[in-house]
Amino acid sequence: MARNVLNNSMGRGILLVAFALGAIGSIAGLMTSERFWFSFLQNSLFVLTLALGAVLFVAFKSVSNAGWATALRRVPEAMMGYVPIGGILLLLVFFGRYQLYPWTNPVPSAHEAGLQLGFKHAWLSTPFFFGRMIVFLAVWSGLIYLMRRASFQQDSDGDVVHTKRRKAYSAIFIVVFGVTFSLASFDWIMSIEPMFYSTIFGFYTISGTLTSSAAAITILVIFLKKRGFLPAVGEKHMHALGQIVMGFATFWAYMWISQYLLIYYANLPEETIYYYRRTSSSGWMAVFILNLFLNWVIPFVMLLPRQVKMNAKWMVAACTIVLAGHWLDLYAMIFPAFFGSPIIGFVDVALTIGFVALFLLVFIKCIGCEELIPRNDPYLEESVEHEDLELVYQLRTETAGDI
Amino acid sequence: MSPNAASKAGVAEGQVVRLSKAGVSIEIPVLIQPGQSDDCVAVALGYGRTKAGRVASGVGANAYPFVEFVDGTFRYEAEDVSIEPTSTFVELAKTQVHQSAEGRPLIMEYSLAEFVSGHLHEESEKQVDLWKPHDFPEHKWGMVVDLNACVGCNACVLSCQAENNIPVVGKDEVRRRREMHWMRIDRYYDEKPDGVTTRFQPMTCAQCDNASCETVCPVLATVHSSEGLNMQVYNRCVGTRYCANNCPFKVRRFNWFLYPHEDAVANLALNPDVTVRTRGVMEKCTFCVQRIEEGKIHARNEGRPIKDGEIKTACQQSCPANAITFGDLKDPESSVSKLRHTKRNYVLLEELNLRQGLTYLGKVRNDGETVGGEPKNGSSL
Amino acid sequence: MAAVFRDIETVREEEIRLQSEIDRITAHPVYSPLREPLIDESKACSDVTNDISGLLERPASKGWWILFGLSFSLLIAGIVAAINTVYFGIGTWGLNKTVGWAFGITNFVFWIGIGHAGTFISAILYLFGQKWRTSINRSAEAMTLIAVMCAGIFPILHMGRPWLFYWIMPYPNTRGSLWVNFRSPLLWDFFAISTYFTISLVFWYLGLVPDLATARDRATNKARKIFYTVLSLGWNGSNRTWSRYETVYGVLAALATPLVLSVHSIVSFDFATSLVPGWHSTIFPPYFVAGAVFSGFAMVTTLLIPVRKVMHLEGYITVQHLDNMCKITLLTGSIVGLSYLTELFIGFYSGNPNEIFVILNRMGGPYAWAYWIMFSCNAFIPQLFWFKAFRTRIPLILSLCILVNVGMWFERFVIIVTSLHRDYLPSSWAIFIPTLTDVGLLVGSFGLFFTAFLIFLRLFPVISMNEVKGVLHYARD
Amino acid sequence: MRATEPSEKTVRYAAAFFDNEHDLMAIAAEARLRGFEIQDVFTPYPIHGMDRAVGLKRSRLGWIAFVAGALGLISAILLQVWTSAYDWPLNVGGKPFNSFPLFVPVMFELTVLFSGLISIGVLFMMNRLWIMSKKKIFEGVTDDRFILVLKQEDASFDTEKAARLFKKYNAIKVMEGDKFV
Amino acid sequence: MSLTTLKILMILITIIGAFLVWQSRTFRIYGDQLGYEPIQPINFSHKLHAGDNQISCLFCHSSADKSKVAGVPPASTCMNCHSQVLPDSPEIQKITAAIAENRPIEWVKVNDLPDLVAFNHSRHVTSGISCQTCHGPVETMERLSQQNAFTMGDCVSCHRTHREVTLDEAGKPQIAREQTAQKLMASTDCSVCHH
Repeated sequence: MARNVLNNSMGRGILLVAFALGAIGSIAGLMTSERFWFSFLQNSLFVLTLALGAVLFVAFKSVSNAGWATALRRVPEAMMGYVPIGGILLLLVFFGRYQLYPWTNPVPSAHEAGLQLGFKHAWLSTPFFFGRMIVFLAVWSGLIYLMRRASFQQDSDGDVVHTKRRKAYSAIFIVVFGVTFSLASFDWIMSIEPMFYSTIFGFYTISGTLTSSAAAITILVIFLKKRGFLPAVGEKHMHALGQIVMGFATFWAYMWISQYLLIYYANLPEETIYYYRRTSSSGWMAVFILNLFLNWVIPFVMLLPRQVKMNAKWMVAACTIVLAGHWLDLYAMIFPAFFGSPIIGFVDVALTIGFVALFLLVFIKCIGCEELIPRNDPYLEESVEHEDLELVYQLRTETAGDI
Repeated sequence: MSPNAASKAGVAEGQVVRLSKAGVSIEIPVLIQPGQSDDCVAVALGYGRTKAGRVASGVGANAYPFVEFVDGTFRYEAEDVSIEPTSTFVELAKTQVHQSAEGRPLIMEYSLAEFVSGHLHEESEKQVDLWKPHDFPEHKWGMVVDLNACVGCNACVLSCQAENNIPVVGKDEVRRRREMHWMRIDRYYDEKPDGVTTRFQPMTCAQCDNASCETVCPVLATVHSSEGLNMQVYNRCVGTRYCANNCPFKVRRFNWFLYPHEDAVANLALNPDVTVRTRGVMEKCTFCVQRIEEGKIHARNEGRPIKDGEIKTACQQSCPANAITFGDLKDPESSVSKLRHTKRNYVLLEELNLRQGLTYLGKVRNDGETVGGEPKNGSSL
Repeated sequence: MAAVFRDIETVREEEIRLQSEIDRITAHPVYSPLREPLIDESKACSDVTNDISGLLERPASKGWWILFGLSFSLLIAGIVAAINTVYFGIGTWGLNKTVGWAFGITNFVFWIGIGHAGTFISAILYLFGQKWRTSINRSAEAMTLIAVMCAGIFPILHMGRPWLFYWIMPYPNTRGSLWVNFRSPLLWDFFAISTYFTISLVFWYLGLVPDLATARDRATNKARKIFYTVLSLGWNGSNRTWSRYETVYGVLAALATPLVLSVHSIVSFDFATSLVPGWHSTIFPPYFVAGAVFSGFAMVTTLLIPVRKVMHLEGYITVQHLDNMCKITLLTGSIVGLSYLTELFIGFYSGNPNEIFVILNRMGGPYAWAYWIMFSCNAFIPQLFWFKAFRTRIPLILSLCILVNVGMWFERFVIIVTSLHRDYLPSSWAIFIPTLTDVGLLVGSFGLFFTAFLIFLRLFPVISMNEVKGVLHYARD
Repeated sequence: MRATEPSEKTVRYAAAFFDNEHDLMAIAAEARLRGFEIQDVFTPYPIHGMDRAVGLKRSRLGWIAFVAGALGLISAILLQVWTSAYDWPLNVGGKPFNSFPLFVPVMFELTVLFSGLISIGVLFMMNRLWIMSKKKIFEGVTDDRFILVLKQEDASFDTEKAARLFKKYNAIKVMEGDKFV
Repeated sequence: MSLTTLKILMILITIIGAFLVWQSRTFRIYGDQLGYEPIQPINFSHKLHAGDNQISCLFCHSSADKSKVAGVPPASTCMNCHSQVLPDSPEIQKITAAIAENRPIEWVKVNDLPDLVAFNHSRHVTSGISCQTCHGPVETMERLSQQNAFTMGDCVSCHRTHREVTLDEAGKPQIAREQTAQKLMASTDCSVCHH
């Protein structure tokens, strides 16, 4: 019962063209641009983190018994579907490892002589690195599969046990994700500059992930609501989503200032070099400041008034800014290691369009396959407004009545 | 007593042993000293006095009975002395309890061949700050200690103590690791296949430009002067000890108790140019800022620039080997500037980017090589 | 006639419209059937008043006096130690030139950490709409205030010249206005802790005002009447007041949430900004916050288990409440565990010999015992809360929470002492041995904590009556 | 300021006591829709949706808190930058005089402090909550009584209609009074 | 609170405030010795000597331009003149007696700085700062009194306003300029006074 949430075939066509553009751009970039693999890593992480953040969103909702988000839960659940595909794409960086990761060079320069020290040398070895990567992605995909299955089965049989199972899977996912994503962010991003280390790096990346995926969820919810899907989503949900985006953006700012302030303060060369590369040239300095503004200052100030959170247009604007901020954040984490000034070329644009299009295509596919409202979820009534209660009761299957 | 001798005699550090020879015997605790000959026990003379006033009466044991007058001369060696461990232990008051450098590159040493070849250590990388460093308009005081010249005699430590009114805190406080010397000589024993190498390094406040102690003081009691000095203002200090924690060289000293006493006669011995510190405040080497100020005033009153070498710190003045050089780094002609540009110059813990005013000239060792000289292994302490 | 009918018709339509409008306005929220009642279902509003206000009106029990006597004697020990410190100097502590901070700052960070649970419960759980907070927030907030007071004593006492502590405040002065160093984490501490204390105090007091009014209206004794009349500020339960009150409560919750994060982050900056290996670690801010909430929740649980037993509050603080608190302890404990692992991992990953040395020294150096107490109590013990049996059996909860508290004290001890005692230059390595004064101050801070908490139990309603009444209607729907 | 608060006037009132929030909410909504002027309602705990029932607008205290916070932030920036970089700049550990990132903690703390204290101060002032307050306190309102107070100022107040309404929602007690402070 | 209470409170606050302002010199910070005017063992008049008779300060306080301390003149300095001038005055007799008994005259120190401050007279005198800048109009005082609170702020504000470093083309500070007495290089480094 696949449903086309775009309501017409135009949209899908545009997305396909965009994806094709991205693919062509990639091939062109691969042949011409030294920036290709950096851009590839950045953009594939950009969309992958949106999907992973959606998993965390659902997992947090499950473990905290938060009823309010039940009506829109299918949106992050559909976003989760991108993780296996995005994971496979990410693994392609194997072919770009020599450009991306200096530690893959068999003969390290004098500067990187420190890598010869035991543990780091063993940890950053190509087979172990990509082996880990495969394991992480596989474990995440497996848990996502279980969470999604438990969710969809409830639609048909209405059994409460699925809620409990989801809760268990979510708890496991949060723990597993906490450990693996920290390591993954050290691996995938931090090891681009192998001499730099910062213990907060994992938490920092997670905070950016949470913020941007909450923004993406908001945008997609508004989009679907506009098209008449998600009838039970109301002002209450918009307000809550606005608060979440604002809260996570502030959490990101907290992580950002924690890392920057401590490195600025202690002034240890191993660490300062990271920010030196990001602030010493005027171009990167602009990116550095813009990053803070896009990720926190602008969305925070914009979303402060209550009315804005319930206004679809403003919310979309604020969330788009957050997404742009997350993109820029990853850009500023990945590129300055090797590029003296920030340039955004054809490759970057093509890859961004391509990846976003792919993400949306997968999302549309996923969301079209299932019910848009988890009709038998025992928390559904809590989620909707008084006016929508009748609607919810109509959706319920008979078996779901008695719990 | 050497470690081998101690294990042979079955004694541990701090254990009191009875040394006896033909009717004379003394009881003194053991101090294990690597590098000491295995068959020899050294006892310091001059202790165990009975009429030496409050400070020295009854301290230690008198070893003079072992000295014999033979052939018209005093013989300070005694043979056939028996060592008999007792069950008493005392905690020795030592200013340094860990004797190994743990393999850390704190004291640079080069072989003669390396020195001759001129390739000593890696040129340090240019280190970056996230801000523009402050400039020093007039002077920038600096010190270079030549580890090659230093013989570890502790004259600098004592002259510093005298110059800067540093209290003598006594055995108990030293046991609690609270000695107050602003300057100290770090001494490391490193076991090597061919014996023990003793290395020492005079250590005092390095007057870092990026001083980690300064930024953490909540009350601005320690800030940087326009002449590159790390100033400590005793009367502003409230004694959080945060600076001492954050000092990688651990050169800051804290007045745990009210050490100076109201003693009208003893206080006449104090240097009037240096404030006597009360309890609860931090203190540390100032590069003898009272002498710098005096020198500056002297020169300015006469309307002339300060001459290189005109201002001498107390430690520099008393160093018998001229190991310590002090001067203005702003002046490219000063001897300290010149030494800074020699190959042997290195910065301790350079990886912390502290930009110290105190640097060292690495030691050139000539042992195990055929190029003349005799192998060194003993300690001069 | 027709007009009359039309009027009746209009009136009826009007009535129907009116009724539906009233229904719309008065619709109350629906709760999922999975939600269990928070409070004993048999309780009505007046029961809440009688149960909780009644506690204050009866004379103190014998048990209370015994506990008070015990805590007060601990407090006396602490006062003696404090006098000793101020009179003779910091030399009475076991510190030395290498280890400049030990017990004093450990206690400070420990108590500040304990002080995080209260505001976490009242602010963060409020924002997340967690209604179960209502039974525990009052005592948790009181605990916060008391813990912050206990903590605040140590930074002052640990100064060499505590009588000059006011120098860390920026005020114009006769020294050519020598200000303070706004770059110093200790100064941030001053701002953070005083702000935290102030905001927690007004937050706690704001929540207390309606309950004080209840106590006022029930008071028969003249002294009590005056006491509660003055404190309750003429509260009369007007909706206009409630409406603004709720707005301000929300604002304070929204402010207190980042404040909770900031306070322990700033405390962590004391260490993380420095360049002492083992102190300088960028993960410290979130890690300290998680640790603070972790220890705070363990302490709240430790306090509430006897309180609910002795004061017969099982109907209000149910096993479900304890279960929830255990879950938060588990979550924050896992974050702490993750941070330990991250520190270990990055320590080795960094390849920095000093970092690696610190880790090895913690695991196998002279204070290894403290490290392993810390690691087992904070990283392993809370993992037992995965099992429902450990979250619902009260003796188990109590013992695990006490262990967590022990572990968290040792965490701060390990961070402070093991990092300092062996840092860059081996020549300065030293060992810290606590003195009787150190122990006296530690014990005394516990004495102050329990004494003040026991006094709180006698003076103020231990459970927020107005908020509990607000969640009772679950039971009645 | 004292005169502007409506509850401050001397008015004749009718008060009805209820024993649960649902009746109170419903009668408040109905009374308002039927044209009664509601003086205020009194409850032992805050009731979600009561503002909507009695037709009270959202409080603007949130904005006051925001402005107060901004004030705190600005004063923190001015205090720190002025004292550290202008009034008496000192070289502290080589860091710039204006080490802005390091001023963030105090900026945050003062923002929160100002915002919290000022908004709570304004709350106490607006509601005239203070030590010497002499407000009318209905019996049982701090225990388990829910009270609706209607104004009967003008002639349009229909006593009978009000009595019917009170009865419909099972009022426990009805009382009238002259003065309302 | 009634309006009356409020009024009373306001009036009280005003009165107390006014009193504090009026009596502000009564409430001084610890160590503020401004106006200290002790009775000296000899009734020496600076007004007579430095004012009416125009004797230069450095005539008696002869080390002020050479040393850290300005110095109290020895009794023999007095006798340079007073062996001829008014030798029989009872005050001068006290000096004569002190010289005869070989004991110093126990002057009471008026302008005193705490030991934690190092002040060098010669530096200030040499750079042309008049004695009156710190000591006030000594030449008008019958009995010497402290005319400056000598707080750190007093020193610092002067050091700051006279902080002019002149650099030559090469960027080196021009030390010679100091002697014009207008351009001082007054440092505000803590260690200039505190060491």
